[in-house]
Order: sequence, then structure tokens, then C-alpha cells
Amino acid sequence: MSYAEAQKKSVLWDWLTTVDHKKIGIMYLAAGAFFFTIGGIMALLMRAQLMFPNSSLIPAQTFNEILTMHGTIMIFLAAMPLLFGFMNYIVPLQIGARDVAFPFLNSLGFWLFLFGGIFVNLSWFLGGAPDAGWTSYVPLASHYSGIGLDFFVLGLQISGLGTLIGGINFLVTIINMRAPGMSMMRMPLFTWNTFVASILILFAFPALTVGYLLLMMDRIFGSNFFVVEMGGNVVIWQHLFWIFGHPEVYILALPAFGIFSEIIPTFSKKRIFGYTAMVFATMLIGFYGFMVWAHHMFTVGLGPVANSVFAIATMAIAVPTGIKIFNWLLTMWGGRIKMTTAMLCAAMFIPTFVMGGVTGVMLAVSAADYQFHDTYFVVAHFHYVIVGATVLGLFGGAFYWWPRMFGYTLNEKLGKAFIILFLIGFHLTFFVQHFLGLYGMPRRVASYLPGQGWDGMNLVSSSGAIFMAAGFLLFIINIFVSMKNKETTGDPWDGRTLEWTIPSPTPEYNFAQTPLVRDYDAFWYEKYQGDGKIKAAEPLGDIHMPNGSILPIIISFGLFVMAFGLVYHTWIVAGAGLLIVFGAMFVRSVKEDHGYHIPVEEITKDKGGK
Amino acid sequence: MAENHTVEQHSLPPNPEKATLEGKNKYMGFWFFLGGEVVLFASLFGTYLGLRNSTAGGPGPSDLFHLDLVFIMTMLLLTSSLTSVFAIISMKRGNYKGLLAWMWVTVLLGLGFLGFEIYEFWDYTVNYELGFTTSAFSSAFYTLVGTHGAHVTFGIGWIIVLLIRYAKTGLTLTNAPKFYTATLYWHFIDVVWVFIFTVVYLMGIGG
Amino acid sequence: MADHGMDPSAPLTGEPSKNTKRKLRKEVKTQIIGFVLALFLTSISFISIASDAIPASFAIPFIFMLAVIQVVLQLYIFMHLNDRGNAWPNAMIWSAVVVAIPSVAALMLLLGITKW
Amino acid sequence: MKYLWRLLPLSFILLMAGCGQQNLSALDPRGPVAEEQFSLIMLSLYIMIFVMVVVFSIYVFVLIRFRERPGDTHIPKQVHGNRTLEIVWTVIPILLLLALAVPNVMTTFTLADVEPTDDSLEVEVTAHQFWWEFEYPEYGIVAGQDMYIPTNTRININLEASDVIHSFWVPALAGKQDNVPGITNYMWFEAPEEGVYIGKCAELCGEAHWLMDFRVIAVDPDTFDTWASNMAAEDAGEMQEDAGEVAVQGREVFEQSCIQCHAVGDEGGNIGPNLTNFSEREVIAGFLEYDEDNENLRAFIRDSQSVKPGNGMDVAFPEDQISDEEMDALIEYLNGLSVLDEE
Repeated sequence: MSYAEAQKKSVLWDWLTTVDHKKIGIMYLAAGAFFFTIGGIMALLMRAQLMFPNSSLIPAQTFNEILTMHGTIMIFLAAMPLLFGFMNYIVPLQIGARDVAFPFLNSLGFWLFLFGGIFVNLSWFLGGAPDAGWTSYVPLASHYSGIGLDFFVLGLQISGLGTLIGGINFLVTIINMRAPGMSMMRMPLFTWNTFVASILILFAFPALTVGYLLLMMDRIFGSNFFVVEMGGNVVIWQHLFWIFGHPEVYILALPAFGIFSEIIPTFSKKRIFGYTAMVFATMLIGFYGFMVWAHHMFTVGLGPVANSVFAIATMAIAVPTGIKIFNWLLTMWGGRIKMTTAMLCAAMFIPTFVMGGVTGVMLAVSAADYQFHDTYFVVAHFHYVIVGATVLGLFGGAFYWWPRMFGYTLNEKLGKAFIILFLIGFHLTFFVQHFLGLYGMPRRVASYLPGQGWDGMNLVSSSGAIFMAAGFLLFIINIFVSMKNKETTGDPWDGRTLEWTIPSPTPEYNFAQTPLVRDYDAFWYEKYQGDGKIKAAEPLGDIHMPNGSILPIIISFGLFVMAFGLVYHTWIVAGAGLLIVFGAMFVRSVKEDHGYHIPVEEITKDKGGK
Repeated sequence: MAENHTVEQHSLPPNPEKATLEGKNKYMGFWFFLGGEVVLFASLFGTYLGLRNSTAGGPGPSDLFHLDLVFIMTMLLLTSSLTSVFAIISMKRGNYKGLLAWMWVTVLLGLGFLGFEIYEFWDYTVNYELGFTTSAFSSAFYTLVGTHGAHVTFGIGWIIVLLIRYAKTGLTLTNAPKFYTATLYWHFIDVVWVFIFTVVYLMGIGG
Repeated sequence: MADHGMDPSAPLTGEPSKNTKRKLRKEVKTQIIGFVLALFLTSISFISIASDAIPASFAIPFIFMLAVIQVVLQLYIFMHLNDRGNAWPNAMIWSAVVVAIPSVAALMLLLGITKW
Repeated sequence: MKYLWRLLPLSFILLMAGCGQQNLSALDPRGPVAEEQFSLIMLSLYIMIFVMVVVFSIYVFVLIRFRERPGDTHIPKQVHGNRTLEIVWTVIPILLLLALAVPNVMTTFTLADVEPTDDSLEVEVTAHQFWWEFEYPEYGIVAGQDMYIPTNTRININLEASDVIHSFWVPALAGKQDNVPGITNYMWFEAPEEGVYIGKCAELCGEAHWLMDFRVIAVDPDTFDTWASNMAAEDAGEMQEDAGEVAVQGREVFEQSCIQCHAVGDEGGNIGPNLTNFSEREVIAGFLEYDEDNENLRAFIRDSQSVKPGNGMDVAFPEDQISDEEMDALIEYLNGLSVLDEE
């Protein structure tokens, strides 16, 4: 394909076939935001049901389906894709690269995630959603649940494959595609956190793949992994799930930490405090993430030695996390803190996350966990952690990088109103849940009887949810209201890292010339030690770009078809789906595709605009 | 990373699989993928080890496994690892025909291995009445060894596609990394088999 | 990226450098030694199970150790994990092993049947 | 907005003042196990409050002291880090965690020590979708839903499950352990005071998970002995002496329609809860009140699925199967089933 041909594609075809990391990032954000909204509506439905005791608004079965899908959607289809959106868009820009290492696989990863996500959600219309919780403990999930679990297990398998591909892509991108001069220890912290999170993805998702494989085998092919009468063991599932599931928590948290590590220095006008310590703390958290999973299983009956070992290992995570918190505080110390909305998110993250963190240590106390486990205390804890870190990180990142990604700045007043409303709602909703748990309220209950001392706090909790929803609405409104605030400088926040050296809107080749990095915080260094312009590592020339491809959609569609065949035990359909997959892979492997070049004249034309 | 692109078009670099950025990316990405596969197989091994005594009254490891068959399979796979090494050495020598020939030998050895494995599964199913659904042990056994077998099958298919696609092109900077990663995959299959014959078969017979 | 105009699908021709040739000759030797070692380790494993003279309590850890040695051997000889430029793959494979070991141990032991 | 800020501290005070419903709250422990867990909870809470106070003080100070003031354009000093500080905030948390880890390990082992003693009582708890079965192997008796225990006696519990995973939790007496199919779990607790303690299933186990409550009823050892020996002696066929004609008729209905699944005394199936001491239950089916004219019980027997959806009793008894009159008799019979008030 030539440059001229590449320009001629229709908008729709362009987005369907794109391998541009920026467009894929935006698609991740859009799809993630869609699922986030759905998951949020489910949360509201649940809080509506639990607002009053003995409520019959939602039947118990439906409630179980909603609670399962809320967790599943929020973790797999909202939080991770939204983070992937930022990683995709920002990481190549931060390391001074034109694209990711595997543009084709990047696109494949996105479409796999989307088709998998759609597949899981189709269960609503085809016989009922999964109802065994996002953890889907067997045998409830294997032999006591309906067809929804088939959709669950296959859909998440497909989207998990996409995540794994994405993880490998980020790893190779970060290792191989850094601009000259950017050593590992000069990388921005968001990139570092993405790197460690990607390692976690690489090692955590295969365990989940095996877990889902076994569950699928039991449900669809009649194997006996979890059939006790045939010698199966149901604890195997819990191990496999949590070997994945605990690192997953850090897969969600680390990129958010990375976002805060960009926002806080930028708006404090100060270099991050203890960069090296931050990097090693990140790696340590990643390592511990794999060594503590059984703290989700304290009550399963592994025995006191196992419980003690995992309890102590879990407590140890508090140390590197504490290091990070103090480093953020000390970064702000002595700085000049400009309280933009992004910074407000980062500032509110610290107390919220610390509260989630300390309850985490409390949960690590194994003997006390016998009281906490599976109660609303746990619900409160992980919402403090996930909303406190991941969701605030996502919102902070959105306000911070919005001008970079969409060429306009979000309204600050509306933004602050949104975040304050959202946080008031959040603490109202979840703070009381700590006490609900200690007062004896188990989690995942479809309703509760009156007179158990829970009524008042559930009412408070449900009212809080309304504030959160109202806040989120303000955010959506902000997106549309702010469209007129065009951003043309490319560097609205006096940024420190390479992504702010690019003109706005971001050209498709990112950097006209590959930048030369001379220090950590490369842009800041040039601003205050150099002439404010980033040095180029190469002469201006034609830029090589990869061709788009429709094959990722076809491969994902093939797996989608295959999954249908498996759910309905129609092997011919499953076979046909597999044939589509291998056919498309065959085409990909046989067709050599060397991309096209953007001529230097086009690039100078763009540069003139700056 | 820029210096590799100054490579003359007609010269033969010492490591043609890593001579371009694409090749380097592919090489490294594939290694990382193998890292993920380590965890995948570890999970399957763990499951098998957890369930290997759960025969639910059906046949167990010591009733089933035959050392001679496993030994032959092991030798086939081990030798195929060596032939794929020779294929890469031929590639680096600029002997493209040698590369193709050694790869074909690898494929044949792989097919031999696969044939024995299919025979083995057939034997267990028919003569020992060990179906996939007989017991937790049988499910775990077939899933672990079957996943390895599926990897062998995929590897054979992959190499054959490469051999046919590039039968006439000669060695290029695009196909060198493809051949190289295929042999990495093949070695990895061998590495997993070392654990399978030890943990599943030998430990199964030995106690 | 000044690779404009270079066609990656053009066949590579010519001979490798003298240095490379010498290295490759040594490489063949290394690989054959590696193969023979692998054969040796495998045979010992099979023999120690096949022969009744060796008690299982010794044979099981012994063959497991042989398997570990053989795998390390294959990783470093056949797969060149130690080559220059392979630091990241090397680190990543061993990280995977670090994750894999507790996982396998837990799936073997911590199944709730024996309380630890 | 202002109103809200005033509401926040108010609700906090309300939370701290109460400890939740008596005999249902982990913050109001009624036995040694729950007390030990409560003290661990409080220890960890104090340490964590200390951590929070430190962090929040620095945090508030920083945000106020270093905020951007109008017209301020200075560029702050670009500090790289501080080795001493970093060591301090690595070491102090480690010490704090050690202070928490040591008592935790000790308690974890104490709670896992389930060796039977001379006077300990063993109870085998089997969880079903969605009810509880309590077997007393030393007495050869089986009870459903209500778990009678003697006070001041160590109760050793073996936990099992017949279908999916459940979790046995009596917050006021002890933390939970899971009932896992194929595995036996062990725990123990002790109740020094007489009382009725509410128990819950804590693990999502299906549609009626939220209604899977049970009661632990601690009575003095003498009463317990009476209860247990009467449970054991209960002879299904034999009606109580004061039983009226109606109850006898009710027994017939029971034998026709119920006995396949429910046992009374030594006779009957074990698919549903044992009903030997039915009239002494605190609640029906784990959650329904006993009302004056037995409407709840009647509705449950007629069509239990509409009252407790998803429960295992998937037969309905409309009027063409059990007439109104027969239903009254059955209820009369059931309400006469007791073991404690016999003497």
C-alpha cells in the first residue's frame, strides 16, 4: 500500500483495520467506558435492592447474576481495558517510539477483548447471565449453574487471550523501542508501572487460562476435575483462580500508581522523590503479588502453617506500598502544588487508598480474617483499593492526558465538582460497609432480613451510590461541554515527559524525528537545562508505517463463533469457528506485508503547523 | 537500534533472525510468550500432581504406562530438537537448502512422536477403558499430555506452513526470525516433555 | 529509521564471515555434546525406574533432579538462553520459574485434604 | 453541601457507639474464640489508626503548606531523594508488621488446635443448599437448623458439605470456616453464656444463599443432656400422650407426603432437615417467624419455592394434594414436635 492509498480509507474501515496504537488506545477507552457504565448501572441496581431490608425489587436469582456480572465487567471489561487504553496511547509516546512492537497483535488483542466481552454479555439474552460470582467457585459454577457460566468461561477465555497478547506487546515495546538515551532507569514511572503490570499479566493470565480450561472441560466435556465423587478436588479451582486473581489486583493498581507518579510531579513542579525506590517498590509489589494468593483462602482449610506463611507474606506487601505513599508525599513536600482536577484525583487517592491499604493489612491477619472473610468488610476493602487507586487513577489520567488524546482540555470547574461529588458518594457508600461486615452481614446476599442492625447503614450506603452516579454523569457531560476548549500548544500542563513534546493534535507517526533523551524527565531537562526543545536522534526522513489489517477482527470473530459452537454443543459450528481462526492466521503468515512510507514532505507540512 | 538498518542487502549477518527491529521484537516477544507457557504448563502439572491418585476405582498410572513406548517417544522428540538446531546452524551458514531439509526432518520426527501419542491414547481408551471422563486422574492426565500434544500438532502445522511458503524464496530478513521462533517453540515442547516423561510417566510407574 | 528502500523480502546471499564460520563449527560440537548429555540423562532416568534395584524413595527425587538438569541444559545449549542480548528472556524465564514453583507446590499439597 | 459535612461525623459517631445486633456481631464477642479474634481486630486497628494518623498529618500539612499561591511562579528545588528518610519508612512499617504478625501466628495455631479433650463435644456440621444439618456422633442424633450446645464446653466442629461450598459462621462465637465438598474442615468454639446466637452461611451458594441462617442455642449442660437424650429416644411412630386426634391425623398426612425427605426421630429421609424438635425452632426454614395462626408455615408447606426460591423442596402441595383440613392437622402435628418440654 502506498501513502496515498492509506489516506483514502473510509473512516469506519480505518478504525476497523487500524493498527495505530493511538486509535487502538482510544477504542480501548471507548469500549471500557461503555462496559464501565453498564457495570455501574448494575451496582446501582444492587444498591437499590439493598437499600431496604427484605426488598423484592430484584429476585434473588437475578441479583446473583447482576452481582456476578458487576464484578466480571468491572474487572475484566472495564478497569483493565481502560488502563490498556492509557498504556496503549501513552507508553509509546513516553518512550519516544513511533508505535508498539507488534501493531498487528495490538489490534488483535483489542478485538479479542471486545468480542470476548460481548460474548459474556450475550448470556443476558440467551438463557441467563452467570450467577456464581466473578470468582465462580466450583462446584457452584461447574455443576450447579446454568448456561450463563458457559458464556462466562468462554468469553473471558477469549478476552483473556487478548490481554495476554497486550501484555507481551507492552513488554517488548518497552524493552526494544525506547528512544536513544532512554535507559531503563530514565523511563517515566507510568511506563515502569506498565512494564511491571505487563510482567504480571504474562505470568498471571496463563493460570487463569488453565482454570477456565478445566472449568470448560468439566462443564462441556464431562471431565472430573471438580467432581468430588470421581476424585476431583474443588480447591484446585480456587488456587488457579487466585494465582491469577491476586496479581490481577496489582495489574489494576500498578498502572494507576504510574498515572499518579506522573500527575503528582507535574503539578507539584518537582521531580518524583526517590525514583529508584519507586522502581524497586514496584518490582517488589509485583513479586509479592505472586506469593500471597492463598490469603483469599484462609477459611478453606489449608492448615495453620499455610495460613501463617501467607499471612506474613501478605503483610510484607505493605512495606513497598508504604514506601510509595511516602515518596508521593515527599514529592509534594516543598513543591508548588497546583490543584487541577487531575491533581485533585491524585491528592484524594492518597487517603482513600491508605484506608484501603490498612484494611488490607487487617485482612492479612489470618486469625482475624476468619471474621472478615466473605463479609461486607471485604467488599468495603477492595472497593477502597480499586476505586481509590484504579478508578481515581483512570479519572486522573483522563483529565491529565485528555488534551493529548483528544486535542481539547476538560472543564476544570465541572471536573472538580464531579470528583468531589463522586468521592462524597464513594465514602458514604463504602465506609459503613466495613461495619456492616463486622456486624455479621455476609457479602453477596440478595437481600437481608430486618432487625439485624443493618438497616440504617445499608440505607446510608445506597444513598451514597446515588452521589457516585450523579458525579459520573457530570463527567460524561464534561466530555461534551468541553469540546470547544481546543488545545493547540501540545503542552498544557508544563509537562515533564516526552509525550508533551509532540504538537497537538498528535500526528499519526508520533515523532517527526526520534527524540534523543538526555535525562530522566527528558522534556523538563531540556526546558530547564537546555533550550526547551527536545534534541533529535535522526535526520528528518520518510517514516515507515505498518499497514492496517482486517484480520484481527476475523480471528476474533472466528473464536466468537467457536465459543457459540461450544456453548450449544454444536461441534460443526465450533469447527467452523476454528477454521476461520486458522484460516485468518494462515493468511497472515503467508502474506508478507511491509507497510508504507509517509513522505518527508507530508511531515514537514505537519511540522509547519507547530 | 538504528545501526542494524545499515546492513547491506546482500550480505549475510551472523544472526539473521535478529537483524531487523521486527526480527528482534519477534524474537523477544516469543521468549516472553514461552515464559507465560511455563506458568501455563506449571498449572497443568500442579493439577495433575494434585489429582494423580484420584483414580476413582479406574486404572491408575502404574496400570497404564509402558516404559518402552515412552522411551521411544522421548528419543524421537529429543532427536527432533537436535535436527532443528542443525536447521538453524545451516541457516546461519547461508545454507538455505540445509535449513529446509533439517526442518523437514524435524517435522517427520514430530509426526512420529504424535503418531505414538495417538496410539497411546487409543490404547488407554480401548484396552484399559480409561476415558477422559473415567476419573479425575484420567481428566488431568489427558488434559496435561493432550495440551502438550496439541502444542506438538500446532508446531508441526506451523513449520509446514513456513516450509511451503518459503520453499523457493531463499533466506530473507523476514523469514529468518520466523524459522528461528519456530525452532524455539519446538525446543520448548521438548523441555516440557522432559518434565512430562519424568513427572507423569516415570514417577507414575516408580510410585 | 532509515530503512527506506531496503526490501526485507530480498534473499540474503553470500557467505558468513570467517569468524562466524569458526563459531558455527564450534557450535556444532557443542550441540552434539549437549545432545549426547541429554540422551545420557534421559537413559539414566529410565534405567533408575526400570531397574528394581533402586528403591523408589531414592529414584523419584533422583530422576526429578535429572529432569531439572536436563531442562537447564536444553535451555542454555539448544535454546541459547545465555547468549549475549538474551538477558531479558533469561530473566523472564527464571521469573516464570519462580512463579511456577509455589503454584505447583500449592496445587500438590494445599488441597485441604492434609492440613498444613 | 454544608448539610452533608455535618451528616458525616454524625454517622461516624452512630457507628462507633453501637456494636450491631447482639449475638450477631463480631464486635460483641460472646466466647473465647471470638474474643481472641476481636482482640486481634482491635490490635490491628490501633496499629493502622496510628499509621493513618501519621500519613494524614503529613498529607494535610503538605497540601496546605505547599499549595500554589496566586502569583507564585518559583520553580521548586528538584530533590532526588533522601536515603535516611527512605530507610526510616521502610524499617518502621516492618517493625509494626512484626508486632502484628507474631500474635497472629500464635492465634492461628490456637484456633487450629482441634484435638478432642475429655469433656469436649463433637458436632458434625453438614451444609446443604440451603439448610444446615448437625450430627452429634457421641449421641447418635441428627438435628436440623438449630444447633444445641452446652455452655462452657469446648465444641469441636467438623465441617462438610453435600453439594456446593458453604461457610459456617457464628460471628458472636467464632469466625468462619468453609464447608467444602470432599474435604473435612475443623474448628472449635465455646459459649460461656446461655443464649441464641445467629449463624450465617458466608459463601455464595446459590439462589437462597441470603436465607441460609441457622441458630446456635447454648443451654446449660443439664438441659443439653435432656435435649440430646430425648432426641435420641424419640420414637417416630409413638405419639405424645397428650396428642389430640387432630395431631394423629396430621401424623398420617406427614407419613404420606413428608416422610420421604424429612425425618422425625429415627424414621424418615434425610434429604430435608430433621424435624424431631420442630416446634422448638427459633424460626421456620431459617428465616420465617412463627405467627399466631401459622400462616407462614402454611404458605411454606404449600409452595416453598415462592417463599424461599431455589430451596431443595421442589414439590408444592396445593389443595388437591393436601386439603385445608389436612393442612391444619399437619401443622398441629408439627407444632407438637418437641423434645425439651416432655418431662
